[in-house]
Amino acid sequence: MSNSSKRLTRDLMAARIAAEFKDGWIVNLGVGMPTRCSDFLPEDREVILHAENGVIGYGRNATVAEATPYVVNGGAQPVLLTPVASIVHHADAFAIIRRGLLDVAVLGAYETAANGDFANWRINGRKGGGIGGAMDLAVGAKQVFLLLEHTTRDGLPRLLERCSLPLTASGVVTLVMTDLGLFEPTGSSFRLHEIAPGFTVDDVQQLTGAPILPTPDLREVTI
Amino acid sequence: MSNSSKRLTRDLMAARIAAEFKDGWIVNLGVGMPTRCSDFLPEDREVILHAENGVIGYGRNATVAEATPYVVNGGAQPVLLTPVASIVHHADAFAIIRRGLLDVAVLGAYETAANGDFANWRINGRKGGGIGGAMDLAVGAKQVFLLLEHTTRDGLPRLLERCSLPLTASGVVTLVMTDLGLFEPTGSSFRLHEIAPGFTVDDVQQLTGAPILPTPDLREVTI
Amino acid sequence: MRSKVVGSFEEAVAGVENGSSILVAGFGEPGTPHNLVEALYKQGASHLTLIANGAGQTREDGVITMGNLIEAKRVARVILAFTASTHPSRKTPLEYLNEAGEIEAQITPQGTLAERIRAGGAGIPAFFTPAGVGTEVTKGKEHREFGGRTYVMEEAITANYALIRCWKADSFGNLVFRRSQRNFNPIMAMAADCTLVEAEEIVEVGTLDPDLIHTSGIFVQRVVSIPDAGGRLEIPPLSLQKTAKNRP
Amino acid sequence: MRSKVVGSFEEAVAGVENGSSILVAGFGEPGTPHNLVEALYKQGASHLTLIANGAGQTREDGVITMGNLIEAKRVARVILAFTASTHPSRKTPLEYLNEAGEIEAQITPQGTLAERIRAGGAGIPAFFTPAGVGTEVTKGKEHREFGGRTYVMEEAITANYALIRCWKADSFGNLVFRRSQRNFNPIMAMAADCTLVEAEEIVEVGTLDPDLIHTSGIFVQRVVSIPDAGGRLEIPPLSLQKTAKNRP
Repeated sequence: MSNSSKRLTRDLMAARIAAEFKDGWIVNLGVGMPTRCSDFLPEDREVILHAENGVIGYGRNATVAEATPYVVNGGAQPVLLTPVASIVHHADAFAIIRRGLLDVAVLGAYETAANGDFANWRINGRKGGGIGGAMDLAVGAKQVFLLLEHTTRDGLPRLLERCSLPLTASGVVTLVMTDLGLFEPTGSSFRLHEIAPGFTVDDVQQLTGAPILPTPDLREVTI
Repeated sequence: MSNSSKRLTRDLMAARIAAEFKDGWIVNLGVGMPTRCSDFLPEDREVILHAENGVIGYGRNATVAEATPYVVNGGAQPVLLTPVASIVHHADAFAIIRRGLLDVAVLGAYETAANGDFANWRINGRKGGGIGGAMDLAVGAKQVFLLLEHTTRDGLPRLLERCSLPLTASGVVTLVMTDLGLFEPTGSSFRLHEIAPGFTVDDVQQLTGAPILPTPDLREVTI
Repeated sequence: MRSKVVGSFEEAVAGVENGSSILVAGFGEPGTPHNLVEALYKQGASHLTLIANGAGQTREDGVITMGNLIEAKRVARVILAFTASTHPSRKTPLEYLNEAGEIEAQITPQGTLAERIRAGGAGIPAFFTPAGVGTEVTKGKEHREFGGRTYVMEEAITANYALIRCWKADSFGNLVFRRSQRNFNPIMAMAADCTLVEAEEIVEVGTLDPDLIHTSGIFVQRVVSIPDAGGRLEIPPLSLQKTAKNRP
Repeated sequence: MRSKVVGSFEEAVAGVENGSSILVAGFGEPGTPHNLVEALYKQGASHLTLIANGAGQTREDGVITMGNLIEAKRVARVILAFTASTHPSRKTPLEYLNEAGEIEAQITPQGTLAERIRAGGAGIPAFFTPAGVGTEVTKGKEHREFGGRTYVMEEAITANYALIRCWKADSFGNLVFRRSQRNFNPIMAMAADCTLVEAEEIVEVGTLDPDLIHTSGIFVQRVVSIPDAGGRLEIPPLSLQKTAKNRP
């Protein structure tokens, strides 16, 4: 790692994944890092944000001055509504998810694997956990994008050949954004599409628990 | 039958069954004769009328001057709303029914039997029929009251030991109002509580396909 | 925001292919998409499956109904709560074709029909209900006890299209229904791949209160304004003429 | 019309017995019935079953939560989408009791939770969903294929009580929710035998537009007005303080 190597910020990661949203998409942003994406929606595209609590068509995070206690996103954070907004109850919010209307769910994760599995609800050895809407989203959305740090606090890899934690869903992950780059699980490896500035493929491989395959047109992560 | 014997009018039948509604009851009125009951609700009691199309808290039938094409009952007839009215969609209207919130469903019928069975959706030999909400109402409501003419156009009895037509539901009928009186199925017979003025128990028995047991305090139908 | 508003009923039903399944909302007059049904009749698609509360009647006042589609033998299959008229004397085209074996008519309790559509729209493939247990309509279906009571398993209904009528729509497809116009409309809009809406009034996006919207625009593909409706009914409501009482 | 309005939160929760099952609405701050939860805490009933999205946290601003009920060992069982905090470092009373085997904690995907409650309110005893298939939360449950896809059977949830918070109520119990206040409230109101409501404002019967009512009064047993709320939140919204950004 060169001196200029610095892991991507959370805002950069959120902005980069938000740049993947296509015009007309209906998107759910999970608790944690993913909800940041609503501040980085591509301005040339119409993206409808859906939240588990039934808010359809919300926009960016609210400032303290703008916030009302009546409008929150799936992470219970105050957000603003867009002009197309509508509200449904919790059962209908998940009806939308299971029916397959979401183009993508962006979720946080503890771990993900080259086979498209991911785990984000329970840590080994711990009793209980937090599933939230993740299991419904993971099987309902057309695609699942993950936003997670590349390694744990102890420096262990979160991108693995096989998950070690109890799964949230199997084989559903289509894109993974970490603070080291943009990855696509291929079954046996992670294809590396974009890399954090200052890092080499070898740097990334050493911090990853599965084979990394750089694409021929590998480039630096840019927004 | 004496000279003064005359079968009860439909309005009288509806009014008599409506007099059974208790204060606070939630009531569904079926297509046909039952919807007439909304014009004869007891004034000293609060009765909430529920319709299959999701109108909760409607009142009497609308006059031509009052009618709007936006408010109809379960028989698709224009009605008025009461001040407590609310609207739900069709699935929620039947959620209310299956959940057991209705105190009574008043239904029309082709036939009913001493064992509490009734039939109101298909005539023998005919392909197809009209179930409407009857099967849901019959198993969901706490009680089922029937409103029907005592005999067919050909003079055959509609109150029988066993139904001959395909059933709508088994063993659910608690009260039967015909143009000859007010009956309660007991399992093997119909207990006759009230009789149309001018008719004798023998008159009624002759027009009935199951044993008639008059109650000791048998009286004339009055409102 | 791309508008979902199209210019005519013809345009709204363009592309409906032979063999399509179509949910048609309405209960009595309110919420019945007469204009879309008429456009579908003119459009010509056949071998249709129609899912509705009832589809038997034809009318004498010039209004085209599902009964006309059936009469013209454009319908291969129906799923309804009423497959015959309540009075045996008034036979519908559906009954004649059903007796002749020229149409497949599935009858289902109305609440089961509504819940099957709601399940379809909710990504629930099957559920259990007590309605119809012990009757011939649930014969051959799977039964099961829960809490000592017997229920029958019923499967979800989804369809290629839903024909919807609403009071107000915005150009994103958010819909508001008035009173008993609501009936099957919201659940059918959810259960179709392509939801077509005739609206009595189309308003600007942002003018409908999000709390008042009954159907989110994410369920809606095309919206068409009913000419000269402007919040009123353009078709004389038959049920109203027939049944409203002449009282002093 | 008999009014369902009672004079105090204490009166609203009167009669809740030991062993009761209680649905508690809310998602984050909006629609959370803080006042009824506090009244329940003071009321004293124990061996409760709580069904909610999450019930772990206790707060430092004096607001009583389900976490306090759990900490006081008044809860025998919970059904939740979150049984542990997202950060292992911030352990909740629920987690300690769960680890000690002193509480039964059933975790369920949030959409399955919502649908189980909706099914309970709709008289549907069980349904099939794809959520959680292939994970440990559906182990031992019945699986079945529909259309080539595997689903798991989940059973309905009903409860003795639901604790609800709304924006406006009339004295018949018709309720209107504001924005994301809606969340679990309408479905929980339908799934309980006795639905208790705290309302930011109580209005005259007949003043709420029937088309705008989100929960019909036939689902509601008791309504209590939140003093000094008058359409505003009487409790400082924690999530708002914590998360709203300070932007220019």
